Amino acid sequence: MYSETVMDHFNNPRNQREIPDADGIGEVGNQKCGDIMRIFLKIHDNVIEDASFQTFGCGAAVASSSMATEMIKGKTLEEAWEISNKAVAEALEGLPPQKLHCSVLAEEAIHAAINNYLEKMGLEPWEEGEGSCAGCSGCGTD
Amino acid sequence: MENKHEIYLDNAATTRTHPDVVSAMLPYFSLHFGNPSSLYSIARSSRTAIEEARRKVAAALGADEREIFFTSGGTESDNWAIRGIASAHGKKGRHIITTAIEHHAVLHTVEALEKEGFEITYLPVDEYGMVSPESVEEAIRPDTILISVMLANNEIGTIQPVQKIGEIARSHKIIFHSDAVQAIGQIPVDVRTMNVDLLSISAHKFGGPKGVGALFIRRGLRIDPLLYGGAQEQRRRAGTENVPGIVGLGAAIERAAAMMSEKAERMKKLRKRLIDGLLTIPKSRLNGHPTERLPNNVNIIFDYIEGESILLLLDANGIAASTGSACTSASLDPSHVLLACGLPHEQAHGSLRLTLGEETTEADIDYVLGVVPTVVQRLRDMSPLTPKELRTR
Amino acid sequence: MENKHEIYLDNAATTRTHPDVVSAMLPYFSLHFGNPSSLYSIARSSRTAIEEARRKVAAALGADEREIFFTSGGTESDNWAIRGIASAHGKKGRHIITTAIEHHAVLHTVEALEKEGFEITYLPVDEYGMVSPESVEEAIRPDTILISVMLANNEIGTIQPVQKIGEIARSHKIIFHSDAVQAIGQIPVDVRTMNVDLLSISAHKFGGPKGVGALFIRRGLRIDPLLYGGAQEQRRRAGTENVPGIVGLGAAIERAAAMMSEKAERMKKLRKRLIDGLLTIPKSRLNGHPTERLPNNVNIIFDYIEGESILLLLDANGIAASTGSACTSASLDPSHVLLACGLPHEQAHGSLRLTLGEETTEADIDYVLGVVPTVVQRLRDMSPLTPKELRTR
Ligand SMILES: Cc1ncc(COP(=O)(O)O)c(C=O)c1O
Ligand SMILES: Cc1ncc(COP(=O)(O)O)c(C=O)c1O
Ligand code: FES
Ligand code: FES
Repeated sequence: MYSETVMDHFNNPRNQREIPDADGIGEVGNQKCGDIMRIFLKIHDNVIEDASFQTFGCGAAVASSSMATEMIKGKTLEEAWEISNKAVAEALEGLPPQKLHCSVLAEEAIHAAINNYLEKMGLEPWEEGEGSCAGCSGCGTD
Repeated sequence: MENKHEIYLDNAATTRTHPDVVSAMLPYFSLHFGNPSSLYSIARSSRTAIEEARRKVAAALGADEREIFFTSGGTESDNWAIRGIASAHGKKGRHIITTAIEHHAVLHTVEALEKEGFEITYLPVDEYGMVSPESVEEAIRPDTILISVMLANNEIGTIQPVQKIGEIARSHKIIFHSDAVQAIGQIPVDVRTMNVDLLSISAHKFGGPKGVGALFIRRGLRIDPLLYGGAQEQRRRAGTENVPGIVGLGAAIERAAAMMSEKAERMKKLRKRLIDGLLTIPKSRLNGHPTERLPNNVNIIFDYIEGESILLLLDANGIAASTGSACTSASLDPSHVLLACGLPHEQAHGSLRLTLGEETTEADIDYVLGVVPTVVQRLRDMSPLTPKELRTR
Repeated sequence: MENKHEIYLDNAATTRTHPDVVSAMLPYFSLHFGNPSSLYSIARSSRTAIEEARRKVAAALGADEREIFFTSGGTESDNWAIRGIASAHGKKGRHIITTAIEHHAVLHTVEALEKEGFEITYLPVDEYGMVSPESVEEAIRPDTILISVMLANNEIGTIQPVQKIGEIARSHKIIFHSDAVQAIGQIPVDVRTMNVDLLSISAHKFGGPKGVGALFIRRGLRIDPLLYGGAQEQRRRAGTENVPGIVGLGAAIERAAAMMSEKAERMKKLRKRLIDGLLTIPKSRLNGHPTERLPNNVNIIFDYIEGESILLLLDANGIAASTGSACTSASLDPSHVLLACGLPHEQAHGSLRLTLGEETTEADIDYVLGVVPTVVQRLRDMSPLTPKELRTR
């Protein structure tokens, strides 16, 4: 059901640790599917120097966090903000439809971590664009 | 890509069709292939084979042959029992009593009836997943037409006090259905002592083939068909009979009944070894009832970690297990059974179900006991929920 | 007690499961036995096998894979198509159009809906069992939600003008179902050119196993489930998948499609030889359409004699045949199909159906042509209806 890339990131997660002196920490969760994702960022001069995660969740959630942290390292905050769940899912060579929202969780966690950093710096948090949950089967179903 | 070290501990999802059962089925594909409804002699073998299988199923359930109706599996049996009674007795009343922990084949069927104007009472369960007969009695109303309570739960293995519930149903003259899909071959099932009017079974849960099951319907009970068409099965269930499948069901239930008590003893020993070993992991708990449970069922929660990721890591180690029921593993919903037992959402996602089978050995159990702690630790190290003292890094 | 001289001419009732099909199924009983819904790798083979079978069925019907849903047979497919549409679209209208010559799986389902307040129009047929597209158009009302017309009849083999009926249904935006159970492997079936929204098939009619079938559901069509429960089949048809059966369906339909045109040519030659030979018997007539008929179907009335007694005498001579459809041979009703074609009651009891199969040889036909006249004469000599000039004593 999962691609080889998903399984690789699940079995050998990248950046799976805590950054004790993180500049931004984002935690998002979805009670319904019982997943919680926490992203840590080390930021210097608007650039993400280091990123890591902790995840309580399914295979897709773990792989999405692993891939997402890889993708944002070295990016500016603006570039990282623009990384969509679609891009994460594509980098993972696809996710099963009912697991797409696990990558949404990664996108949301990155946004939360960036906003946490902005708030710490006394800046306005950035606004979420179109609800990422749209098109995800995760929230709606019973 | 099948693993060299393969330990199958998901016998509640499905079982290997036993090779003896397959041998019994084989002649009915290409040799005795006649349509059992046909008149000519080459169809006689199919007809005889079906009736022989019906006798075997009846014998295993303590029923009369004329009370056994073959279906395409547990799901059809459950759907038929509930919808057939709702349709035949809907004029008398529109209230149905069931429990919060039934299989989806029951729950989604009564939900569909709810949309058609039926009222459903979902009985709660205690922390062990047990329904109290008193709660059944209290839920009964003048317009109650059906009570449906499963004999044993597929996720946590809890065995319900079905005999008492049956007595209550009988004393109120209410029709009583029980989903016994998980119980066959594991615990004794007798439709008379259970006081049931309808009972569902499915062959692939006890060494038979997938796609065939049966519904016991007490003689004289009025029920509408679910499948309309030809005159098969005493005109109650249409469709050309799945002759090889029915033969397989007969062979499997006969086999399962013969070896049941010996097997149950062996399962209980292995189960104890497995549960005792797993509970040495800190922050782990057994779901379901400690004693009133299926001999082959183990269901454990490990705090702070999620079910699917345990499964994937176990699979990488050659262990096939499950979280919740297989039928819902494609969906993301937490287990409705664990929620009903009072577990919070995160935990209702996190249980590990290991269901033993006749091929399970002590060595298998020991191997599993070697693998699980490592897997649990690895996931706990990854989880944001794990407290410091349980982390290795 | 199977006869040494065995000629099976009842392929419309059921066919021998082809040994190649059985071989394809075998690994899925005891080796790749995993529950397709499970996550672990040993279940992957079951899952892959099902999807492979789905591709084969889709290819044979000119459909998309996501439009194929596996069922327990033709009866379930028919019941699901009709009841699922009635339930999902019943608010829009409660009128259904079908024909007088449908299989009981359709007729008894709409009769059950009639009791629930639906109105059914049963279209008549001409003497050849043919429905006219004009009559379909005339029957359409503002509250018509479904038209169900079979592709080919199981008793007399008449092939309906389904493509035209589909165009009419489409132009009125009415859902169109066709029971193609008898057509697969005999005539080309393409869901797009037929303009159908729903199409039923059953594996055992074309060399596959009993107890498995499929329903084609056009993408985007709203339909309620018939079986509620687990999340299988895109949440539309619950129940652990009959993996070996589904694999058998896939193998059989691929085989049937590959050999169809060659087989049909051969069948037509044998059919002509058989019909020509039988019609030399005085007071005999062909039922069904002379040309628009299934290549393997022969259905003949011999005046003055009764169906079951022909069958018994043929059986004594090693010939397996049928009168009407096998599913009703347990019942005593005259054929509703022959009645609809305008035959009087006595005759609607008296037809002989011979349906050829891929194993039928010219020698078989010649043997049958040797036996039938004797059998007919014997029964005519016994019958009080037979006029003097046709008696030998
Ligand atoms: C308790 C229970 N009821 C019903 C079913 C449905 O049986 P089947 O999948 O054979 O239709 C199952 C298993 O899936 C079950 O465990
Ligand atoms: C035209 C037609 N429809 C439906 C069916 C029912 O199929 P099954 O017996 O496989 O359920 C049959 C055969 O019995 C048939 O000939
Ligand atoms: S994040 Fe909920 S299932 Fe993956
Ligand atoms: S749960 Fe919200 S994105 Fe899926």
